[in-house]
Amino acid sequence: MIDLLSAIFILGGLFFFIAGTLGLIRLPDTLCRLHAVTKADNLGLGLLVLGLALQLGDLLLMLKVLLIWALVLAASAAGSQLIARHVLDERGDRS
Amino acid sequence: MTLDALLILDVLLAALLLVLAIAALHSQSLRQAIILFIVFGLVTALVWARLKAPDVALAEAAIGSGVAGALLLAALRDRRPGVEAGSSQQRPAWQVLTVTYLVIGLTLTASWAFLYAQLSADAPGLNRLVQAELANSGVANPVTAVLLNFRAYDTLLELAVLFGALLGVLALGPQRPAPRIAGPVVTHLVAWLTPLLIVTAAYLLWVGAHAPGGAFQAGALLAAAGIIVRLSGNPHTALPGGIWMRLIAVGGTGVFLLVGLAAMGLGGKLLQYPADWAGTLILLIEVFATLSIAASLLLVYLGGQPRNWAARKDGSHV
Amino acid sequence: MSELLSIAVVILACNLVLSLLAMLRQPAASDRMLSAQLLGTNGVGLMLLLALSQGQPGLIDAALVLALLAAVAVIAFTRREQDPQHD
Amino acid sequence: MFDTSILYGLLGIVLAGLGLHAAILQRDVLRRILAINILGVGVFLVFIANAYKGPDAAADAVPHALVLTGIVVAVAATALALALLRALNAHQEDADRE
Amino acid sequence: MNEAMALTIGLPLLGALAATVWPRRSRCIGILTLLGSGASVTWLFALVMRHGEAWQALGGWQTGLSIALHADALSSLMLMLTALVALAVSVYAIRYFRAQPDTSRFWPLWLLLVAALNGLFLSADLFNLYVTLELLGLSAVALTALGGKRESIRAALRYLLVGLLGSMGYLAGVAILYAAFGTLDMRQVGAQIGVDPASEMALLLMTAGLLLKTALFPLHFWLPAAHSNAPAPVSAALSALVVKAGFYLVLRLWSEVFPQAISAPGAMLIGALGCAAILWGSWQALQAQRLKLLAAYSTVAQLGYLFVGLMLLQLTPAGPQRELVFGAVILMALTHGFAKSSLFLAIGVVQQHAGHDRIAQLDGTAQRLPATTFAIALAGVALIGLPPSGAFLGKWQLLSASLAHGQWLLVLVMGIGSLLAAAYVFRVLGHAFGNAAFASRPVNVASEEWPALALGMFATLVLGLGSGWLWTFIEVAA
Repeated sequence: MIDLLSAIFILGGLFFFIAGTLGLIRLPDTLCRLHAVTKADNLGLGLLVLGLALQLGDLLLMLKVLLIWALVLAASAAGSQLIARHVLDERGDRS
Repeated sequence: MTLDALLILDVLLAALLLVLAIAALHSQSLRQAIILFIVFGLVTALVWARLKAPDVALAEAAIGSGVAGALLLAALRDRRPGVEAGSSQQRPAWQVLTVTYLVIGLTLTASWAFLYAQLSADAPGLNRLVQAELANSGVANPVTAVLLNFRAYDTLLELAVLFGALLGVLALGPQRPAPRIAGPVVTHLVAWLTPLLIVTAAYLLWVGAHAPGGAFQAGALLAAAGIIVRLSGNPHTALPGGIWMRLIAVGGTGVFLLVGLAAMGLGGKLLQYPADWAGTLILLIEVFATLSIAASLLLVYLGGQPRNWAARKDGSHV
Repeated sequence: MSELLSIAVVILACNLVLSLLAMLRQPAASDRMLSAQLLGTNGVGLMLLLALSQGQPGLIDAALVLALLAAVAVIAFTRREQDPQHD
Repeated sequence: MFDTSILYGLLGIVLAGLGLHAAILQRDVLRRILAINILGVGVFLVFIANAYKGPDAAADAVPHALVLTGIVVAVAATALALALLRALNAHQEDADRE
Repeated sequence: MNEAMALTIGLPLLGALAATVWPRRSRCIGILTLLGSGASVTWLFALVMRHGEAWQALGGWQTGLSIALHADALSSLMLMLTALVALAVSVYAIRYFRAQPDTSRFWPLWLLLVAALNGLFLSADLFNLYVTLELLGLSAVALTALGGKRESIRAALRYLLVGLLGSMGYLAGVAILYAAFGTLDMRQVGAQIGVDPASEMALLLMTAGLLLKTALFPLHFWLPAAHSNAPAPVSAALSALVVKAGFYLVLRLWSEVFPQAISAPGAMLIGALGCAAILWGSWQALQAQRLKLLAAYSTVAQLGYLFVGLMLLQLTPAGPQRELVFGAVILMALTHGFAKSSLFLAIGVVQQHAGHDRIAQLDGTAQRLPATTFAIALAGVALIGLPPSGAFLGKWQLLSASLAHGQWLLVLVMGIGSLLAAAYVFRVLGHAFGNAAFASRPVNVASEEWPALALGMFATLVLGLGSGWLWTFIEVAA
């Protein structure tokens, strides 16, 4: 049962990872890409982490893995803000 | 993990490393080269993980995108357009061709030699000895045992190398000016990231005795904490001034050497810890080494001598 | 389960290659930063998968360090743009 | 697993070759520094690939320790090189100003 | 024996740390620790003389697992050279770096350099040697950059990058050796070396890397700039000791680790490069406009003799004849160490008093700086290889060995090299003794001048007259 659940999570995670990469390749505009890609990636990592955490069987390790996800979330939230500002600055410079 | 999947993973990682190396070495813009080099470090960490070298993977992860990346980006910031201009001219074709052929020849013969070493010579390596003596080393992680006990002298000199680089950087002049104060996003990020980095560093230092981790990884994380504080525009990096800073910088090598000499004074060889004390002494050395490594990497990042480096106890300058 | 992990490792590694190719195609600096961030997340995921599939819990710490330093790298990358030191 | 050791060992040698090639031919100092670092990673890879003894056996810990030492040394050397480069640029600017 | 080895490395390292913590006492700390490590070198020397070569496994673990230290005739002679040259250079440096912050910058790095040299001469572990090489390289680079001028920083940067390439080549060789033989201990590796691809490739990579660091022609391109732009005491140490460390390691590896793997053509190639170095270096020295550049090119040439000696050593089968050649090579290396450090220190004195080191404008130096001019003359005698210098006996042995092997070309090259050396030395002395346009009082600054003089004396008189004893020592300690 746990195996099935974690398999679903892991596969779901992979799906979002790939979606994020495709978004990076296909989406036309930087800000658009920023939005979609970070969302997809964080979701992907989140599902992956959940799937893996179920397999660990050790509470401490589970917490650590969840902490990793939280870290990546926070970092990418801040990162995308910074990048977005950077993009806007660049546009401002040009106009 | 199934073998086929492993093989595909190996091929993918190898291709990634090659593409990244070529792209980093030959990309048009220097900035892109540095970003690619940092990504190269990330993939290298994955390769170390794949090859069951978790200690090395940790170190690579800690140094690659942390200190080394920050150092390179800071170096990029130092340069102004125009400096590169003189170096953009092409080398004559004969030079390029000669070097290329020589390097290809060298690579091929080295590959041949490596294949021979791997297939025919079939050396067992030293791992058998390490495992046999691991119980007497004072720690349970074999890599830490090699680094701080069996081949501790290497590590002592390695700390001396870092110290030498630090002295060299300090002798080159004053440090870089601090960046301007950052906006709220960076400030917040730094505010919660710094304690996390410090806690993780302490954890890695402690865990190094029986699992992957250790002084260098911990020191690199601490240095990263100092670097982001600095990047956020804060002129202080939590380094003390004057003699305390100097003591921290030399502490790792100093304590290591003194422990080694003291062990010799007690009748053993250089760096021969008394058996019962090995674990404790290794931890002591590692604590000081962590602080030294962190301080050295941070000072090196600052790019020169801080104003209060040579200060006396009362704060006056020499 | 181990088959699934193996497949997941391979897929994520493929994804890493794709993201890298996407990154190399991007002309703008901000896009490259974005791709680098993406690669970082990808790397963290791959490191975690390797930790499980090879049975090396120590690699979870490596993933933790990667995640922490991805945040450090974000700061190091972006600070430069806002802050041309020489003026 | 011998195949794995050989694959990564050869990869290391090729990386070292790429690094060496660029370290000799590149004109820009920063790029040379990158090249030497890649050369270093190549050499380290030879050590670690040799240490790998298959998916089920423990890897040889000695090369791991050697590579850790090597990484610290490489970082120290890179830092010194970058600091020298900065000092050189500063001198260049002074010269330009005059 | 344990203690002597440990203190030889530990004292200067400890001194470097202490000099960093207490920068205002750095000079005092520096001199004291160098005296201390000199004493322990003497102790070690005496022990080797009495008991022969010694091995020590650090940490008390079995060989292979731990790092081994090793002292024999070759290493204790190199240690002695380092100790004596370091003391003389230090005395000179007291005045040269008397202003802050130069003092507190120089001493820690200088002590670190000495620690690295001592560590390198004592190490018997192939990877540990890499670490000592890097320690040596980084401290040497940092000292070179102390010149502070743009040229010295540019030279230091180039020196660093070249040095890194060299040590990476060396490390790559170590990697292949470990893959093939599963150990890093020199003796254990040496016992397994054979005529196989791994041994030969490792030999090639390690030798090439070290030759780059030792600046054998045509890999010498970085040396003149680095050695001529460093501060005078640093130049002395670089030319006398640091390049010698690379040569020492090649000599050690060739004669103890790789003798099975070295082929005659390989040895001939090294000899040919040595010959080219002698001719090219001497010629460039003759062309040089500045004294320091002359001295730096002369180093390139003198290194050539050492590699010619290495080739002869390889061609000579084991026996008393080989011992003679071995002694000659060491004697040449020691003599050059003393002579070149003397020359660089003397040039430093000239430069400080004349404000420049342009050879054409040195007229009258002999009147103003008689002792220094005498030091230059003494060093010159040793560089040319005139009796009674140690180089004379060394060259004599090399010449007779070349004749024994029927290598007439070598005799010719060494003859031309000596003539060119005589030409560049007398060119300098000719200017120095020339009449000055304005008369000036002789200057005598004892602490500045006597280090160069003492080193020059050592090169010409002590090594020349005591050389018989040297061969006995090598025989006893082997």
